[in-house]
Amino acid sequence: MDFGFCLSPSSHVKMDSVDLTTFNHLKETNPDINTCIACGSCTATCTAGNFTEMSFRRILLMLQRGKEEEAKKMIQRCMLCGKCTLVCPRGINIRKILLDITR
Amino acid sequence: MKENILIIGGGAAGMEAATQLQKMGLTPIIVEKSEHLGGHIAQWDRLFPAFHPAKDVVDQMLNQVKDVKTYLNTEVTDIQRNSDGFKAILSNNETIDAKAVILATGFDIFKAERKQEYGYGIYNNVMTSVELENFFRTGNDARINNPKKIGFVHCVGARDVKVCNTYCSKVCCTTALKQACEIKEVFPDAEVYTFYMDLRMFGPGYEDLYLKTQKDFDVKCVRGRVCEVSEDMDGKLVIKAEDTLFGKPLKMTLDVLVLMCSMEKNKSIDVIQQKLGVANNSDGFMQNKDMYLGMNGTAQDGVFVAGACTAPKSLPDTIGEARSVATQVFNYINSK
Amino acid sequence: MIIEGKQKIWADYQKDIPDDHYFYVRSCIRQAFWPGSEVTFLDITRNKLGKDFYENPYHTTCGGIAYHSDTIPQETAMTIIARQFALMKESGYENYVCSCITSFGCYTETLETWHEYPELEAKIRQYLWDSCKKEFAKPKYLAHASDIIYKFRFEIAKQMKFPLVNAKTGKPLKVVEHIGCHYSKMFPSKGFGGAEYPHVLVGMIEAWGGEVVDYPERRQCCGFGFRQYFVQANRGYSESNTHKKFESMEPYEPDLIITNCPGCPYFLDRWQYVIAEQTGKTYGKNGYGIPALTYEEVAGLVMGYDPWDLGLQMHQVAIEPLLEKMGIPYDPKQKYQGLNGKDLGQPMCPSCIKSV
Amino acid sequence: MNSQIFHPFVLPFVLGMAFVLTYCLVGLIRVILQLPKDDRKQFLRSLVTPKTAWANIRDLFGDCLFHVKIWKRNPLLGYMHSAIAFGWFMIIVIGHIMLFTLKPLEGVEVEGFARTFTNFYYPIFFKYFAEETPVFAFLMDFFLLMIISGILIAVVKKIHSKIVGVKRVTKFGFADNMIRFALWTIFPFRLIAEKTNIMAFWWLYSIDLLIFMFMLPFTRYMHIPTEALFILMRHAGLNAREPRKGYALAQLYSCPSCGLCIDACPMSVNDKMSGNTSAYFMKKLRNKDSDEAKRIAETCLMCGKCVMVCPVSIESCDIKFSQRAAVPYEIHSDHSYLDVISTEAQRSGEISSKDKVLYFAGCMTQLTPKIMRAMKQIMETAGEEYEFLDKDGGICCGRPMLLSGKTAEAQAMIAKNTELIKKSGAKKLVLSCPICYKVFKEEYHLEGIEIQHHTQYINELIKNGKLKVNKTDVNYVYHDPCELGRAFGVYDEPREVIENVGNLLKAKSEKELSICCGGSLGSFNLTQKERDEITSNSVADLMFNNPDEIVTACPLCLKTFARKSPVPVKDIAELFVVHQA
Repeated sequence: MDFGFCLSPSSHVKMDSVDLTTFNHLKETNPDINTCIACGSCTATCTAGNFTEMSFRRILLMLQRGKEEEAKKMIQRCMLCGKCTLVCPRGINIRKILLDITR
Repeated sequence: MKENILIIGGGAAGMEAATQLQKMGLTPIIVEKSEHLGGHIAQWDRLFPAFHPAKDVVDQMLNQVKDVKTYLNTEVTDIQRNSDGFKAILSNNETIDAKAVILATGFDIFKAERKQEYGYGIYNNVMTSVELENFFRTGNDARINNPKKIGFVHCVGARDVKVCNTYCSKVCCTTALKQACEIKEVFPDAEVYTFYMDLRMFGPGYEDLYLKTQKDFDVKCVRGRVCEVSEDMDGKLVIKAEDTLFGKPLKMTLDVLVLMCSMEKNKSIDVIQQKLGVANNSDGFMQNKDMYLGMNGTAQDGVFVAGACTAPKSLPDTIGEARSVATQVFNYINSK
Repeated sequence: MIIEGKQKIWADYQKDIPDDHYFYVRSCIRQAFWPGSEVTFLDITRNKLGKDFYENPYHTTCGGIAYHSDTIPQETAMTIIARQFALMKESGYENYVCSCITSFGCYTETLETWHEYPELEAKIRQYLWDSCKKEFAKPKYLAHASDIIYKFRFEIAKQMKFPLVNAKTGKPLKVVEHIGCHYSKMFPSKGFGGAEYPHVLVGMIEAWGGEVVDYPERRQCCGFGFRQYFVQANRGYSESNTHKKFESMEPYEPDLIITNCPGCPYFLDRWQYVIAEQTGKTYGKNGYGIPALTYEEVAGLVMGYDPWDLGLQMHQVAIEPLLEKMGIPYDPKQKYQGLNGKDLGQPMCPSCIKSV
Repeated sequence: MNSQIFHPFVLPFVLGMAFVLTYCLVGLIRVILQLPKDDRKQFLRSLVTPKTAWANIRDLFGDCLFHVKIWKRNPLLGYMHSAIAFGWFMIIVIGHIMLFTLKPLEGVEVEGFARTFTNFYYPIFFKYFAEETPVFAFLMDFFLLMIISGILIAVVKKIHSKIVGVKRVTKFGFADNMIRFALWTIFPFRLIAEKTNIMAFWWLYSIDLLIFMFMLPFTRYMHIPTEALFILMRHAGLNAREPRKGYALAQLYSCPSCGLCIDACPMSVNDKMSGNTSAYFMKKLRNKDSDEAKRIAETCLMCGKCVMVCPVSIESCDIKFSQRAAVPYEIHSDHSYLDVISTEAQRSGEISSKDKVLYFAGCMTQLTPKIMRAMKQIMETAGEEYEFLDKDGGICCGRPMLLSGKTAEAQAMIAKNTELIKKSGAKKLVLSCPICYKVFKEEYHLEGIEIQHHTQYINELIKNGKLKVNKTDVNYVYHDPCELGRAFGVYDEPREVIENVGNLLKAKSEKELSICCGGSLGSFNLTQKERDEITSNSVADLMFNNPDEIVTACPLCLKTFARKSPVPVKDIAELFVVHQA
């Protein structure tokens, strides 16, 4: 029967069922990843971010919140220009991490 | 020159002030309501940021005050100002004449049950930071049974108008991360989450502690306040919060939830404080003269304050204030 | 779960309820949804407990639905409420008891607002005079009807014929309690037990022999949410909220849901049917749903009222399995016969959830 | 003297020789077959083209035998290599000449088939089989001693490499060490055998040769036969396309692991990082250690200095590129969002003069606004009509994407930038970033538009009097950015600009030997700490003559040096701001 509406998907991040394989793998090769303080410098300076919603900070979070597909979609915007790496106050090798995610 | 100085409270502030006053040739007298000296810090296992055993510090302080006249299990029941200074009546009916009074009454821990949504005292596995510290000290807590997921909630009873505490409790962030490391040391396979509002940790070595939690212990910091806690069929805790950096609500199951309870003013001194004419500030702590040069003074001549009775303070803050109050009292006595 | 912890909170959140002489106002939608409930309430309180309940035929809606749907301003809603209070005053009562949670919320909110802003109260007094030439007095006590049942729950228990116990196994029934959001979430001190661990329904369940189920999504709204339901495009949100609650309570296998709000039993009941149609899932045993009843209906059941007199046939979720569990006799043939013996007409048979 | 033309001790040598020749022949065919069709055609054609043929001959002698490039670097090292290679070559040649002029020993018939067959080993064991004429005997002994002198230097070098001006040498495994030992002993054995004629030494000599030749294909000495092929291919103008195929394979085997690139590499600031140098990259790739090869390829700064110093002229950066390009990616870029972008000028329709200068700051310059500000001032002072292409942030030039090996994915950016530049109608494009400069020069098709780095542009403006500057006595040192200097030889223009405003001091390493600042986008793996070490070393090199300020011409170098420099670091554009007349 068509009621004209249906169950809407939950907006909750269900941490119990988040698959962290990609993030954990990334963390092994890039231990610095954990020192991110979510300052957003990478996003602010991002060349692609000037035209799109690209944000490395969010990509990192997406990977930790089970939104891997969204992260992979966002990462396609990256131009690998390296500004993010240069501005990161924690010295995270962001460009390398971005490259690793796409592999 | 043997002048009595009454110190109410035998915690870190009281003990350190007594030590210094004694060295200055004055006669400090400590009145402590509990059965031991050392206050809250004596119940603590290790201190941030470098995991130094609290016992070391407390023992040193105890050793320094071993010759100081000390009343344990004793409260000041009445105090009067007279021409000579103060006359205090103790709960054991003794009377003390003192030239000056130092209020070093410290703080109380926020009663976690007041934040009903966290279910402290209702859900088995919700505990306070003090209880967790006790676990580190004794190794005993029935609630901690090889947990796989542990959560820490910051700002419980702090920065929260709903419980009338608008101030930041200063030490909880650092304590939470210290305890997060420690729980990872005990249970290396456990996942530890902290739910913070702002990570307010500043001081020498604090950032190193933060980096340690991130790099060595993989403590996951989520920015957002836990809004409700429930229990599922297995007695595990289901918590909800918003990951504000991600912009989405988040739900997860935890084995143990630790509430980082704030410091509140120690209210057991209210009557004596009133008799001395020392007011409270807007945070409910004692009002000192001013927060810069007059931090140890009060509006009342001869009444001094030191430590966490005026605001939430760390141990180094408290010791610093205790030393400065001794100088203030010494100058006060000399100027008489 | 540490029950002592909850008891401590329950003890902290108590309120005074007068013993007798109440001015009773009905709910707009409950009369339509569950016509047996208010009748039963009045019958129990008047005839079984011997209390004085007065109804004034001139009372109207409290304006709550319009207010919460943003179609009237607060001052209009307050003036309507002031008129109800005026009716109470004219009738010579000062204990105001409302049947509706939305109304209870509106009354509480209005009284608290007037308390904080007396000039607003004066303004409303003027509005009421201008519009109706009436003067009101604020009630001495404001209670929700469930507060009255809560207050007399042990008296009801004394007259109980069918406790909330499985008649075959002797085990207590597992009962989910669900309070209306506006009962105590806005003003925790105005509800028995406060907002986090409300006791008003829990007290009834415990007094009548049932076992309370505390499940993770207990605090969630039923999903009504006014605008979420009224706008068809938003109904998915309303349904999803209910769905979330059922998914959360399902593992506890509850026998019954007891509610104290007009909307909650309606949505907890009807959405079970919709969810079953859309997803094929039912939350009771053997293809049945979980009955979601009002507290009056439950009180009536335990006191031995005929289920069809209570209007339980108005529920989408079949009530029969619960009646059988409790050992309450019923005549299936009479289910769809009105009090006057006329056929009420039978609902269309749902394709998924069992209706008989 | 012996009276036979055959002795069993020649068998090991013959066996070894047969093996090595077969191996090389098969390898040669394989490499040529691996070449893409067009490349193969190009290669074969080059062999008969007079110009390339001449270059081939010149380099075959110059590089393979005389090691001209090593001589230039360090005469002793050059002598060591030539002594062994040329000496060995000469005793084989003289041996063959003697074969035709010898006076056979009594009773020895060396005719017909026997003569042909003995060609293989006869000159090698000459003294055993034949009497020498005095002149040849002297030449043979001379060259033999020359080889031995070379070996002696090699032995000393092994113990103390600084004697030949080498700080770090390649670390070898068991096989490489063993074949080296075999090589060192071949000639002493021959000498002893010739002088004493003790049979055991003839055997040792022959077996030593067998060992050497048998191990040759599996060790770095494979470079001896391969280098010839590589020289031919290089002159044919081929490009490495896959890391282990065709031209790249020829290069891999041509690398002698001499380690000259190790000292040259900016990463050789410590032992651990010196493992990332080209010598090891080639070795790992040769040994099919693909994980390590991949890691090194992605760690490399791509500064090109190893290519500059390589005595064999191996294009290791190109091979690293092909290695990077060979990594498979699961997710591919989607830059379709670039489609809608236009510049402010284009939106407002202000496309005016054809003579205007188009300035493209680039991503890195966006992070160094002082360069942008200086450039603006320069263009305004010079009265140039200009348009700022990426004033509100532009599109990356594509070079960083290319550096990751994603050639195809860089095209979207290149195409969009090309479109924007062409639409602007400008005839000159000025760039501040050498990274951009490289890709604009190499990958963009901007016919009719002159591409200049701002060093060239500023120098031009000063020369034609549009900019006036004051000369002061500030002592400057200039750092050559890799992608401007080594890549395009832009050495003089920046120096001329500096000489206009102050004194130009020399750095310890300059121009083509300039050391990468350490910030290069070429590297993906280096950590900040590792980069800092490289930077410190590079700064120390620049500080050699105690300059007052360091000047560079790359925003990335500027940012990188600023982290570690004890003196102010400026971009060349800023000099104008300071010294404007």
